[in-house]
Amino acid sequence: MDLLGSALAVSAIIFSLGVAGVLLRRNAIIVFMSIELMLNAVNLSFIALAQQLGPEGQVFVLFVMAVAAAEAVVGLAIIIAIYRHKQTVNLDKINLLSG
Amino acid sequence: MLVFNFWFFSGLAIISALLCITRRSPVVSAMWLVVTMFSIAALYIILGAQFIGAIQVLVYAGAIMVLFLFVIMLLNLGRDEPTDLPGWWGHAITFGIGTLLIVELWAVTRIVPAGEVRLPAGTMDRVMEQEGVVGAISSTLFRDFLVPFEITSVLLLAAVVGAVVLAKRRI
Amino acid sequence: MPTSVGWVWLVVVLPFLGFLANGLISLVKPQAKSAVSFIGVGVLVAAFAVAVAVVAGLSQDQQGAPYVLTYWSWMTVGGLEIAAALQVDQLSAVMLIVVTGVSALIHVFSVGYMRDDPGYPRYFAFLNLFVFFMVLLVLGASFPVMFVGWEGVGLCSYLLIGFWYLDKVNADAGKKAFLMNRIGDFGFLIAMFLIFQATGSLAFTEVFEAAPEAFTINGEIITLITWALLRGGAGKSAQIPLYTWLPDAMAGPTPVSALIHAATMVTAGVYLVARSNILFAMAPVSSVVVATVGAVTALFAATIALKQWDIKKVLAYSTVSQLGYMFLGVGVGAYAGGIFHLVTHAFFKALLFLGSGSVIFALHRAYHATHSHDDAQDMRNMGGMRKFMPWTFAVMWVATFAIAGIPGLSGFFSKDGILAVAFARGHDHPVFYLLWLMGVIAALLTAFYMTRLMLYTFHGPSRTGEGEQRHLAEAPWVMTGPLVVLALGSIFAGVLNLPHVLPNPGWLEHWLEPVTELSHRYWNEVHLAASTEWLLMAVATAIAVAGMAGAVIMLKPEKLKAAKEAPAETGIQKVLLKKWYVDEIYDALIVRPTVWMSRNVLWKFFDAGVIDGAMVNGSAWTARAVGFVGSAVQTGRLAWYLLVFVIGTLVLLRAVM
Amino acid sequence: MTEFLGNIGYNNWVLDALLVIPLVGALAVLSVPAGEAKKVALGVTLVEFLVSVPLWWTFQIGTAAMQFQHAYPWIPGWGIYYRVGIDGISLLMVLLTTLTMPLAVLGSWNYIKDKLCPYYALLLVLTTGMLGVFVALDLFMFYVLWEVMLIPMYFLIGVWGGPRRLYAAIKFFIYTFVGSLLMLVAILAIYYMVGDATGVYSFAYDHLLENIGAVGSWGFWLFGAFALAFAIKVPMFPFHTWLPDAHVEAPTAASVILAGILLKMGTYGFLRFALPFFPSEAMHPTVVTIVVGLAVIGIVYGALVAMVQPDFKKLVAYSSVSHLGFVMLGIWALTQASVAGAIIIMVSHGISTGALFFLAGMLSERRHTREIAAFGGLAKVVPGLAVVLTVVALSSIGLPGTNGFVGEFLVLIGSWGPYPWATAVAATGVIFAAAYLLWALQRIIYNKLDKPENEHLPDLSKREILVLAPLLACILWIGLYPKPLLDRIEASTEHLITTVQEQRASVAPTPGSEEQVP
Amino acid sequence: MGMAIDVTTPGGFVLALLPELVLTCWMLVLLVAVAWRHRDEGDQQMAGQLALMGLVSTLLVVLWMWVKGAYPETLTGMIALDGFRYATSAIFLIGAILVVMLSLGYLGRERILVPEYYVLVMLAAIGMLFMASGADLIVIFLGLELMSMAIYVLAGIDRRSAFSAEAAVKYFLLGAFASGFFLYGIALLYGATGTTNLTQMHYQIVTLGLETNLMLLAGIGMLLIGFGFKVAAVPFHMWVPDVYDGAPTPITAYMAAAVKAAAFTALIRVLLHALGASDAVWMEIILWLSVITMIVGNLIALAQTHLKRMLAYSSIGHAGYILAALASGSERGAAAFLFYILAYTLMTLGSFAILAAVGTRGERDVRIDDLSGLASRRPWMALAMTVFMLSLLGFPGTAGFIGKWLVLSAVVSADQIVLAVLLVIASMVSAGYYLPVVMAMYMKSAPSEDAHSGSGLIGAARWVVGIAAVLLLLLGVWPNRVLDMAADGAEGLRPAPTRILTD
Repeated sequence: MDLLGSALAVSAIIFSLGVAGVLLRRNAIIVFMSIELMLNAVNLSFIALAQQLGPEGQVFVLFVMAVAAAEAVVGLAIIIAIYRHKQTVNLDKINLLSG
Repeated sequence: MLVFNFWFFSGLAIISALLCITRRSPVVSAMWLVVTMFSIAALYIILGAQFIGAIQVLVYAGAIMVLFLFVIMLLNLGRDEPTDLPGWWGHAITFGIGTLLIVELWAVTRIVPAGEVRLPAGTMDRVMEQEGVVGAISSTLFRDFLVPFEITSVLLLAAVVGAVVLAKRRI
Repeated sequence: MPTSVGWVWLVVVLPFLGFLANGLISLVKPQAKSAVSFIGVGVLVAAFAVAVAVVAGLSQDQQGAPYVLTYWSWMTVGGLEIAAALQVDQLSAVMLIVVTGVSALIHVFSVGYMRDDPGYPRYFAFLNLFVFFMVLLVLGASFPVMFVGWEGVGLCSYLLIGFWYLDKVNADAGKKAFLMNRIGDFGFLIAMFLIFQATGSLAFTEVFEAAPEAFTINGEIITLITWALLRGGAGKSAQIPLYTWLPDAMAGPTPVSALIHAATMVTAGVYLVARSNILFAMAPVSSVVVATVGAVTALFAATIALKQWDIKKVLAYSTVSQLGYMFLGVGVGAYAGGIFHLVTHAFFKALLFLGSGSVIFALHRAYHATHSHDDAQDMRNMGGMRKFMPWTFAVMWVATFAIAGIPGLSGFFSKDGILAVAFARGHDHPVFYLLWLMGVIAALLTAFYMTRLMLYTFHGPSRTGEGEQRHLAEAPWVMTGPLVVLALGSIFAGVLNLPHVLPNPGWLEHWLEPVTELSHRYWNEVHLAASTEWLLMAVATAIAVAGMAGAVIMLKPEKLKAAKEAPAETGIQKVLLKKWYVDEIYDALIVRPTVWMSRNVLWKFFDAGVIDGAMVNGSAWTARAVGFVGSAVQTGRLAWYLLVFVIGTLVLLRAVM
Repeated sequence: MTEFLGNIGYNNWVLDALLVIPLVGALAVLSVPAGEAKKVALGVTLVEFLVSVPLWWTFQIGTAAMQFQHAYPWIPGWGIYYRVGIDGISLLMVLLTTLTMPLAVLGSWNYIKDKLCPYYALLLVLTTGMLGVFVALDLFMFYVLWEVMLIPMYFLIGVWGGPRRLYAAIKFFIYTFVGSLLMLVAILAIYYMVGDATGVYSFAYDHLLENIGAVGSWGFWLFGAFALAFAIKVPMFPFHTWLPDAHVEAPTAASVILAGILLKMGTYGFLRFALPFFPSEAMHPTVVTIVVGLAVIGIVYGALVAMVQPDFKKLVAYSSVSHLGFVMLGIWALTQASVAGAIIIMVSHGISTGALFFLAGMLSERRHTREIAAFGGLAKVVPGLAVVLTVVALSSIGLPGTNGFVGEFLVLIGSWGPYPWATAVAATGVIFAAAYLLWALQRIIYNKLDKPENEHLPDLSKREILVLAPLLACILWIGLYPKPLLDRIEASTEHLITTVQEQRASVAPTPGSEEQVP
Repeated sequence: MGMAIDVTTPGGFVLALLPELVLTCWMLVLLVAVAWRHRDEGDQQMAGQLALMGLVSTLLVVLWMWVKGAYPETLTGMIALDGFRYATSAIFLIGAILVVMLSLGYLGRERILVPEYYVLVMLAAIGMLFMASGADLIVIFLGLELMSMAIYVLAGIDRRSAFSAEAAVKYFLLGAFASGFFLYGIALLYGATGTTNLTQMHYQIVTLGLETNLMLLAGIGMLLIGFGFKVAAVPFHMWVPDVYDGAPTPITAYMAAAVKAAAFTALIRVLLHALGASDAVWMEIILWLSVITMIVGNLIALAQTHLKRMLAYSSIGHAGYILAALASGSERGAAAFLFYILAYTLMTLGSFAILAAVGTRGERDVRIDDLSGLASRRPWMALAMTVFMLSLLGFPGTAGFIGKWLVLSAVVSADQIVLAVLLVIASMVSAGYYLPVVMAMYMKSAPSEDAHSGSGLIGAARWVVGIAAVLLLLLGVWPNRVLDMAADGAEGLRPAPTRILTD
């Protein structure tokens, strides 16, 4: 049973949900989590493709995880930093810069 | 069975993802995200990537999500506060756009890779059998992907330095 | 070529040198009046002498062909070749003598008339410059060279009319003269273009030689050319509808009026038509138009002259009227007749102007002595001047007889010559009878208004104030001297071209034969029986006498009141006094609308509003406005940024697939 | 003399020297104390002028070929060379420029009071730019100099200009920039099209001109781009609105240069590039109708609007629109007389309008206003200035015997054949010209001396006479004896006309069927 | 010809990665040094100078490799060894060097005491070098992430400034979001071609005829979105003004110049090298992106009153110009890009250096009008700023013109005349906001006596401005050598389909 197509479709759905989450939420942390969701969706695609195209796909996922980890570290640090200034992580209230 | 498992975990992943993005509390959202990640880890395994599945659980569901929860707690975001969710039109726009995106991406995924680029059927299984689940990956990783692997180390170093710079108390 | 003809360049250069010298003096040392007089008059006398020599040389020549003296190539491009060349022939010879002669006299007169003016050197500089251009106009061997003189005299006219530039009226008058002339010049230019296109040349000899082949008789082109030339001539010679500048031009010093606006410059139009006689001969319709314009102008201006109070204005309209005669003459093919009237008119009109100048001079001095601000030119302030200025009185009457057409004097013969030809042409087409009739009526009016002028000025009681009368006196000899010379000319110039019924007839006509002979091919011979001719002369005499007698009978100088006490005019008298309101009509129909349109429509609305405002600044403004809108879109809210991002994504993906 | 010039190789280096001297001079000016700046600048411009004068004689009459031509590689990889040379048309423009510059320096002598060094340095840089445009035979070089010149002018207006200088400066800049950028695209397009067709990628004028057929159907667009750039610079109606603002706000010398030389670059561009490159497009009936129509409208419109200007400099500025309309008409009529006349107008407009701006500057230096209404009766106070103003005004009116007449007459008589109606309308310009200038003249030097401020104005100083005298001499010289000028441009204009006619004929096999050209 | 490197041997491997390795070593040295001494301003200066040494020595290595003409003896896999890599690496390093020089005085003045700053600058530079040298999508991705990670932190490095923190948040969230798309693009390309190696990808596309494979196209689209974000193409540009505005000025300059250059470098390599066969697809997209980017960037810049935001929008406009070069899809476009980005780096850094000199506390509140009278108080600074503005405007005589000329030339040679016309129209608009800067400096008088008394270039910033201005003028008049280098750098970037087939 070739699950490639189905897996890709699932991946696409989760990716889209991630995007939707980013659009929907104003809480910086949840937005960030939605982004993580997107990355996971992509990983799923890689894994599905790797089944047919070779191990590079799986290696890729490893790198993505590393990147995601790094991003999480930096991103959360940044969110903490802004929280120190604004006492909130609501993105609608983080709009000193505009125009 | 495989197919059932696949669809079960797919469904679980999708539903928990949906819940993740719609729950009001960050903590709840984070928990649903953990569920999604577990489901995806299960999908990895179903799709023949047992090692990655394990790593997924360790790194993502374990380390990264803990970090998230830690920050949520640190910033004390778990308490009740005005929702950050927009009104019905916000949902409408979001899901309208989401749906459009799904449609576009769906169209793509209907065209699976051309036959010529695919390895002969069962190649991956054979490789796994020959070199072991980890071996198949590690030989690729440390031979062909040595350079990216080294970059990753620098990347993580950068993340550490950055986090230290940003988060340290003394200004 | 006779040697003396070769000296002709001196006639041109001498006045120019005078101009340079006087101009320099006026800027550097304006008080050196004697040097100015010496130079100013000296160059003119010398020029006149050379001119006489040139003409004498020419008269010895039997061939009759024009001498063209080329000095340098002026504009030579492609097929166009214009040389800086002078042409000496019979026509230019006549003009040359008249111009230099009358000019010399008027220069002498000016020495006296202008002696107290602070602008004395400047005056002589301009006057010399004028002579320079006038000579150039007369001698130019091609249309463009003539045009140099043509515009140049206009310039000098402008400068001299505005000589007392601190008065706005004077400056206005000068500007008006220049502009009206320019409107005429426009026609001159167009005529040149047409001629060049048709004949490939602009030199007189070549154009006239080529004309019979290049044009078809009464064809469109030739008609157009002659119309355009007429327009040019009408501007310079103050014909309807471009005459209005001439009366205003009287704002200049009186000798200037005499020289430029009576004797020389204003006759340039007549000269032009005479010069181009072949062209007009080939365009009979245009000739009729020329004649009609002349006749109408003669009559129209005469009516206005009837009611003017300003002595110079009377003379100015009289000039316009007489110029009309000349146009009538050249229009009916009497080229020699036209030129003849030009010559005689130069004498008697210059005399009239100078005479009036000397009256004004006297009155002005008187007013100056008593610090009165009365108008020294208003006839209502004169009267009885014969007591104070006998010489002036006498020569003025001579000139009046001449212009009125009293037999024996020059004006009688010249005017009669024109009217006779016009009458004779009536045989070809009845319209000429009408023109003749208009000429006759104008003659009647001429006699009337000239007598009126004399009566009001010299006869009756003096209306000049008591105190002033003590200061009235005859002008000095430098002024009366030229008057006498001109008076002699006014009397005897008639012999130049006596009618056929008299002995020694048509000398001038014969003299001009080489110039006008080409056109004879196209004009029918004029046949006038001796009896008819006598009859016409009789009619003319009767008319002149009637006019003068009528004036003497109808006008009562003793009842006239001085200008400040005079009642306002009404009815037709006022219309005449206001010159048929032509100036006002021009102002309302042309000048004001043009200025208004330029200022409000073209400049403020179109230039500043539409082009600059709406289009130039508008596009800049629009760009900036769009920028501001774009800037406002940058709300600073991340959610919005993300939304835009994703929409962009959707569009881009759609585009790729 | 000629021998001496030959010995020192004059012909080989003169054009380079003309371009280099001002730049070196600019550096020198920047390095001297402020008080010396104008003297140095005057010296440099005089040297420049003296160097340029022998061109008049060493220039070979009767050939249309580019003379003094030579090239050095600049960016050879792109076929870009420093390539200079002049023909009769450029010769006159070069001499006009070198003559104007010392006068411009003299004219700024007292007018400019602060930031002297940069001011004079900019004038000198501007000189190089302008001369470069006139001598460049490489389209890249031409374009670069064409643009570079904007900067000094922009600063001259913006820093030393009048009250609304900022607006005027940026308007001047952007207006010109708009046109020239499109020209840049066109130049590139030609470069590639010709390069693709011939295999030789070069910006050389000759090369592009010979192979211009390669552009094919793009001709119209390319012509349009060139035409727009030049039309703005000319400026043709309706692209003229930058001119009044720039002129009014600019300091005297900048106005003089702007009117005297910069505007000529537009018409020069038409003569040198737009027409020879795109003869069939330029002479297409529609284009002809538009260009001739706009030229004629410009003549009348410029004159009418000039008439009602309250500001003397603005009046002169609009009169330029009118005069340049004659030039455009002359160029498009494409007959020997009209093109020669157009070039003569280019020169004589530079002289006359330059002089008018000098005079306007002198007046405003004395009275600190340019409003015509502020003057009156000046002939009494400053007779010398009044005389010069009158003479210059008359030359601008086109009085026969002055330079203004020669050009206008030749243009009109030459244009009469191809476009009689347009010419007839254009000829009315002579009436309007008299109207606006005489009216202004009257209000300035005539009329009552009724303003006490005007009563004690000083007359022309020696320096001012020195500025005006050469211009007056040129006014009379060109008016009376333009033959030397005509001789020098004859071959070039003839060549231009024949090539345009020929190429038009070769492109459109049935010329004359659409329009009559003699 | 040149120095052949066999990457399969360890020596060759090290040699191929030499610049990255050298820079990484220096970074580690610096890290240790910073860990050891990080107390005061002196320590920070020392860190900066160390960073400078590291960057300069890396630059020398890059140039050495370029001069040597290092080329791969076998197929390389992960690392590209070609002129394009050296050229772009050199430009990034120049950018980084200038930024460090700019920062030396700036950090002290703004009292930002974070010696790790320089470490992060170097880390970002390492990321850029990998983006330039990556011959595999994974290397490019990791390089991009490495660079971004460092820049996220640098944007927020002024921890006392809420603006800085906000800039970091916005940049980070949007950047991570864009990374998701980028990654998805890689996945799709991988799916379509079975490889992430650029050369192999090209081979696959050509041999298998995948030019219009839907998955490939979707991958291209996703990739373009990811890159579009980094290069600030409209509509993925919304972060630019806010982030540029909030970040410390040297970092803004770094982002505007080097970061953008790196993103473009990778984009060009991917598009021309790997996806050259599908150029019909992406050229049109790039063209449209270019058009709206130019127009939107320039128009909004017109509405700005503050210098820093104006420069931010103007950098969007410039991204549009570079995209136009890219839209020609040719090596000529790549050469144009190389020259343009060099000129752009110089002029951007220069103008931000001036901005840093005239303002303080992030320079957010410097209005264009605040420069009034600068010319009379600080003539050299004003002159340099004029050069930068004119160069940004693309005025002849400056390198900016040659850059724009090359871009136009690439566009025109690709027969995209309409795009060329739009480009010049955008340039005209840009005159509307560059000129007012010049105008303020020269043509308006200083608002008060003591205006600009506090402004001045500190320390090495003087050199930054001087070098940039002189180089811009020099390159504007005599660009030959650099033009050749640019052409050399772009050569062979786009593989001819036949050559690959006959291999």
